[in-house]
Amino acid sequence: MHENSVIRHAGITLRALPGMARFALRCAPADAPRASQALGLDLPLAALTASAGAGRAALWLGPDEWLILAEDGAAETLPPAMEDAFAATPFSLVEVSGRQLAYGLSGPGAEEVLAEGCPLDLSDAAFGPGTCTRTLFGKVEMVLWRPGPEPAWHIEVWRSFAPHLHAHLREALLDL
Amino acid sequence: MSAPFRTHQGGRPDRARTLRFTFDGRTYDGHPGDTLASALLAHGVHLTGRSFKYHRPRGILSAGPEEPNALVELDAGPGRREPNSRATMVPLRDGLLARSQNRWPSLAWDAGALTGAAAALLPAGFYYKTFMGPGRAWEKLYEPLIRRMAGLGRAPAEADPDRYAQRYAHCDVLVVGAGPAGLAAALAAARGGARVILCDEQMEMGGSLLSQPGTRIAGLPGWEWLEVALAELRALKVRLLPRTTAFSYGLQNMVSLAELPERAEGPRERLWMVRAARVVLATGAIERPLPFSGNDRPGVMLADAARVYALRYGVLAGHRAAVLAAHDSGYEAAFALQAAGMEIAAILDPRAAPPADLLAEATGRGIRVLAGQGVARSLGGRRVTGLISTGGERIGCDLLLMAGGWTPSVHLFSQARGALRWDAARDAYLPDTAPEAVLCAGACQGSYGLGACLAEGHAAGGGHGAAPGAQPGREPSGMPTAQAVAGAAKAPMAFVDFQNDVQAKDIALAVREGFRSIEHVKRYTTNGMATDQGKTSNMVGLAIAAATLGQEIPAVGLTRYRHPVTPTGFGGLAGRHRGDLFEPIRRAPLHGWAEAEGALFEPVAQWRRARAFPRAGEDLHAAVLRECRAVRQAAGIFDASTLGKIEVVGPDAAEFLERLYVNPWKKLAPGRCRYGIMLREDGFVTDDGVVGRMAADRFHVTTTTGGAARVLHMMEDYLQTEFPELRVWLTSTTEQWAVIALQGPKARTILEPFVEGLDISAASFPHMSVAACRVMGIPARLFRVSFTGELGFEVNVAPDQAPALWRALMRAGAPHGLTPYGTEAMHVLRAEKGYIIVSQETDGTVTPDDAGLSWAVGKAKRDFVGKRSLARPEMRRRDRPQLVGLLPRGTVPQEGAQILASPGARMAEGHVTSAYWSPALDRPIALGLLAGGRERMGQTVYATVMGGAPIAMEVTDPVFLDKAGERVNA
Amino acid sequence: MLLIRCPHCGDRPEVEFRHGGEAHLARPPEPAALSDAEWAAYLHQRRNPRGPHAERWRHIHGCGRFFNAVRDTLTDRFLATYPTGAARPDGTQQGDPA
Amino acid sequence: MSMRRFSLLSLAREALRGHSGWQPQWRSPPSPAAAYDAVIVGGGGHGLATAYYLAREHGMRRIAVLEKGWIGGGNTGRNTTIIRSNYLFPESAALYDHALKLWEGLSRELNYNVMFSPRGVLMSAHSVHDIQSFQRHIHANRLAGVDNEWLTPEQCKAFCPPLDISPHARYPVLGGALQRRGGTARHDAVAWGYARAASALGVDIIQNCEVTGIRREGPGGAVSALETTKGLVRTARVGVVAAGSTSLVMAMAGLRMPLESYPLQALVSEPVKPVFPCVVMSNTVHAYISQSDKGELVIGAGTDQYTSYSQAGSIQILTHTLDAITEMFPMFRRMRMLRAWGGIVDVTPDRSPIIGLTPVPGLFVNCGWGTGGFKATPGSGHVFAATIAKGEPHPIAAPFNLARFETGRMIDEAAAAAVAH
Repeated sequence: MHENSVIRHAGITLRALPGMARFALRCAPADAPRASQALGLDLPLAALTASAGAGRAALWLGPDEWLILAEDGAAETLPPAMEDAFAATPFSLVEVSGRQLAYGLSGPGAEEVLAEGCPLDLSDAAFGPGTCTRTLFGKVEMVLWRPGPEPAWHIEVWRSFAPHLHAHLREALLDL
Repeated sequence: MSAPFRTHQGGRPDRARTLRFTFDGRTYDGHPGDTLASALLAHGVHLTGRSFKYHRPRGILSAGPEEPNALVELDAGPGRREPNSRATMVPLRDGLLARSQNRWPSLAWDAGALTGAAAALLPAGFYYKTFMGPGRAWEKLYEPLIRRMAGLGRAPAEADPDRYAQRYAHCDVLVVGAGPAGLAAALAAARGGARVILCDEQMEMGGSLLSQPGTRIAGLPGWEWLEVALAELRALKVRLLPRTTAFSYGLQNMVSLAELPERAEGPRERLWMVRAARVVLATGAIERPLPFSGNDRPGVMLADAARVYALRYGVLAGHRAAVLAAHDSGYEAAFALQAAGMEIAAILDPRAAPPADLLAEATGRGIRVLAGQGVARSLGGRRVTGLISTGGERIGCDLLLMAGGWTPSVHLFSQARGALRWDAARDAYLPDTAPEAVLCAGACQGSYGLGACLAEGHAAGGGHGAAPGAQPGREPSGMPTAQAVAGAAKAPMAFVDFQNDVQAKDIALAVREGFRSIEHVKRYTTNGMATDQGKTSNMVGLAIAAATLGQEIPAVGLTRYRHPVTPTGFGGLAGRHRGDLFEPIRRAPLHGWAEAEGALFEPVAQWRRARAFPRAGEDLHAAVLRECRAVRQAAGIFDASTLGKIEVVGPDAAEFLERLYVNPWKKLAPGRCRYGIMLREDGFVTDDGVVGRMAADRFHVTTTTGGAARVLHMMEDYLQTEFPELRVWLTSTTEQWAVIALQGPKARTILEPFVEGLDISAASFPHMSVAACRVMGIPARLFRVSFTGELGFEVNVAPDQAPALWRALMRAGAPHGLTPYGTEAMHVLRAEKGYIIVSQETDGTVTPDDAGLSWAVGKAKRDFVGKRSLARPEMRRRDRPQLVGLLPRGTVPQEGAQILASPGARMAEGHVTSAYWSPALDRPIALGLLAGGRERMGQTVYATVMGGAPIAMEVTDPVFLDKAGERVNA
Repeated sequence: MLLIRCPHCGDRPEVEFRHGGEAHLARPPEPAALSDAEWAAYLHQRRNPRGPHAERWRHIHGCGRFFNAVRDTLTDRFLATYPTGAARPDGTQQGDPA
Repeated sequence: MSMRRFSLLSLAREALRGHSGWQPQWRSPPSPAAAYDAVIVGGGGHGLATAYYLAREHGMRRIAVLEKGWIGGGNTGRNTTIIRSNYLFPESAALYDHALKLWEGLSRELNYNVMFSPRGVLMSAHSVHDIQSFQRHIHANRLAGVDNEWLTPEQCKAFCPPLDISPHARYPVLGGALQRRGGTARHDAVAWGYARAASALGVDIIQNCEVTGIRREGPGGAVSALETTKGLVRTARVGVVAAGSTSLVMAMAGLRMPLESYPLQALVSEPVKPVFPCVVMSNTVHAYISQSDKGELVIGAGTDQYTSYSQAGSIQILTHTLDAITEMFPMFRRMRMLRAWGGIVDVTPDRSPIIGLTPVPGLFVNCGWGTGGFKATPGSGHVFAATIAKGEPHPIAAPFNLARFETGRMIDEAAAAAVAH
């Protein structure tokens, strides 16, 4: 079901995003700059912010936790690069490419669909471009990321919860 | 032909369009903008229901949500039957089908009315004083009878096909109530740039303006100003929510609204959960009835309601009205009704000296005023025909209106834990201080004039822009309710709570019987506990209780307001969470294949796991026997993906695991695994699983399927709050790895050709090893572990790759007899080896030693979670239940059967935790927990049987098969 | 539904959090040294006050971090939230003006 | 004070004179006497029952019940009135079945119709784990002489027609454990019935009288008096039955308890004609439901996740409860919630009550009933009265001692229903 299902209604599109390489990076905040070197973009240190560039993104999920999204090939290249960057400094890099899937929700008013299950204030003032967080949609945990100023949302969800989340988003969208 | 009681013109309903509806089988017509109540009144229909206890005939009392009487059943087709709908709040729609409730055989002729005749025998609380026997008479005879008489509508009987939605919302200002005060507040706030939500329970915004066409605001006629205001609000992007009731005020301004959307076909209800920085309550006030004999007859209404039906709906509720005006608003209603074409028989004003200006206007209008007189009793049967005044005068009328004063709606304010203060001048409780950011405006804080409402709303909304002005109204006055209820406690059939048939004398009886707290009075009489929740009965009841107690009203106090403000649909509160969306159904990556194979599934926590793969003609038992034999004799393939997995990474990973698990870890070499056991701090087993050391600073920890989230949470708890100094991090990898288990003597033969970069021979890849490698070209982590006692491997690969690998292994394994097996076979195979399953062999009261797992406990370890508790006296008792094997003679005992020392014993000495037919031993086997079990090997004990003779069982070692472990080390 | 101020993420609705029971019950470094009574007190006895109560929360569906809070258990008003391991802020003791 | 007997006859006689002859059902002295032989702190069902049995079975005369608010205003008036005794461990089964036997004769004993209605309590199983757990309960219950039987899904549907047993439900009903002797009762009537009977035996019931201090001037720090908002009360024997407030009262005697107080919410629907004949409890789906004699569906929710003494409700508890109810009973989606409220329940680490002595001589405690206290009311009062009167635990109460948390002899009823493997 997940391949390339696309749903459009009331000017809003819900679609499954293609596969990508994902890593859970955990390390002391002080050591985070080391990762930026291997990653090729600055690891965000400010809470709830994401940085993106060159087809990659790093999402701050906690004071010592980041979700790295990268092109497929990174699954092989990034771990060794990180090993070198951190050298003797302790850190934890765990590939989670298969753990979760991603959906895109875009179009004016898309946050109204998210408001069906997400308890956060998703207005520009409260959830501006570059904001990301782990939160809930109904009974399912998700990572929500708003890359840019346009009303477009990137949603990460663990694989086995994806059908439920998608069905819930879909029903909310069609009833907008 | 327009309805007989419709005024020639005027009112909000769109007279150009006609809607047809049926009530109790008769068809009527109405217009868009009507409610079911207004449309019925347009046809002179007052009798709409029967009361709860005495089944007295009841008519429409009000024009709003406070309606206690006109509760009808709506039927919109299969699964769409709805009981107890307030006709006053049901927007008329074409084809609407409504029926009266709580009457047999018909509304006009209800057998239930016989209880009315015995009313003298049935005061408040009569059911506590009788029905106490003989024998089980209560539940066999009296209770069924009472249950049939009680209840109002019929519960829906079929599953509801409609959809329900929910929405979180955030705003700067939430305004509750879109009357003049609320509209002014929303305008002021929105003009100030605030994000505003405005909701109102009526189908149209405007509140009291809808029944005041003649007023002028900011130089415009009332209704015109209303249109202009709503247009400006839309332009300022205010979210307007008509047909939406604010029913619950939670902490920190989390206010819940129930919306009944104008339905083309979307959801029937939507629950809004609004977090507002500030809340403005503009919820208006509700008129009070007055207690006199027969004040419940159809045709007796609240005075303002009749005025609203005339001016808002263009419907005269009768031809000739008498008005009992203890409050000035009664006069205003009379004057308005007369202007609309209704004859006013008289105004009875219990005040000795009514206000001079009102007397003058009444006289000017040719309306008789009987000052200093009330109503002794009403006349008529299923419709009022007249009254006898307290002065003894008979007055004929077909409409008797009560104006007992006003109760500001402070329900939401008190839910916000706002304090209320008694205002003697207003004869009402008004909002005082509140811990939340909430302001009140208009009638809900005792300001009834239009000018005051607009001004207070404007201020509460922040005062931005010009305040809409209106000419100030006269200052209303009325007889305090405490005085107006005097003598009511002696009058028969003088009702306080119309729906629950609570009479004034019932309240006096309650106080006399020692129920002196107002909360006791409410519970003993059920006053205020009907579907209208005391909106018209609380204050009158309180006044009578206070009078009987000889106290002032404020000294007696109010009962506590409970949510919801008005009854709220289960469907909206449940929202989307129904059917598959009730809760996530989690499916592992190989679920599709198993489903295609016709597997039987069982729910395990939120997962679905394949329980068995029955072939044609096989039942579960037959399939399990075949699957077990295949694993023992050839090889089985099993999906273990749902097991929890946690990557523990960091220089202190081993130290951290040493503290969390009973086992030692520091000396475990990379490439080796160990079966780990985790306790709670109270010493009891809470989870277990194989832990593989991938590297010096990296462990692949597995947990039970049900325990995955719990174990990760417990680890984060200890790591963050007790051992912050440890440099180690945790990452859930439960769904990063699909797990294909290959178990059986042919397992290596089948797997070896697929493995690259690793020698998995017995010598170089012994039992309890782990290594990274490639399988069929796929990066994998290969474990040599066994939960069956056979030579076993678990291949961990990325979920997307698992189906292809599984099918390849199936093809390669076919010649060797490779057979897929499910959780049921897994249970049997592991039981044959005496391996425990946490939450089946353990139940939160079992220690490692009880489960025969002391060998796993690191003896040299100074401490681990739960260790101190294991030293407590209770944990060292010799007669603690211990894991044993059991060989039942004859049939397989039930899991959960109690174990007895002798067939006739009454005290259990343990219970059977697992029981199966063992294909390997070709006999029933069981595991159980038995007091001092390890010292009772060879004894015969007995398993209880439901309704049968206990089954004899011999106590044995829990390992039934290959005790030396040759097969697993092959 | 409470609004809880996570030290890292700011104000978030209660559904994202998991309550962690009474705070400042540090696990004894040497459990073996405690008597059964002392160990039972650590495991099971709780102040359970009506008024300011120091408790643990975890922003489990958020940043994942544990933190402490002082909440008045009669009004459910939060007086303070502060990182795990930090001392209870003054002015939030039992009996202090809430 | 002689107790005017309640009966159809007395009702009829009073009907002739407009019910003017009824006397207060219990005496409410405005303030407590200076001293009593025993004082019960807490005027809920358990407290009033304790006082009644102290007077009736142990011949004590000078007894007082001190209630800080109005009697029956706490959890007694806020629960979902479910009564059953099919608990797992023999100690629990003995305690709750002792109560159930007392329920069966209570209306006649108190001459007050408490409307005990043994309509059957059906616990629904939704997984293999549930089946194992319930069957273990049934085997253990039968051994302890407690009725409990296994039903197939079809038998469950026959016993409770509104139940949805379709195999396509998110959590299909795989069967159920039925205790026919279980059922419901009218909670207010239990408090008032015991109050009336105790008052008739001379017990002083003092409302709006809150205990603010416990004096321990007796030998060995024994209890000697209670400070209250209505003056000092001398006594050497105090029984604390204060439910959610127990920790606060025991702290006055310098004791810290293994208790945490949580809000527990419940709700009722609008009243409808009879449609729900029994009680259904589903631990997996978190749905607890029956129908009152007035026709309201009475629905229990779970506790809040944080400790609190505020009885404010929270919307997400209600939405979670009602999505479970409408999942198991889809036809109720068009019913409406009429009233929702909360009580404060005191929960112990092993979810079993504490009945017995405390380290303070003369101070006895009966608490920790958590979410399931109403069903035990008569039994709890009966064994606690014996414990107070004799100064040593009644045999049925003995296992539920305070010391068990030190020895580790827990009676963990909740653990047995732990989550699936």
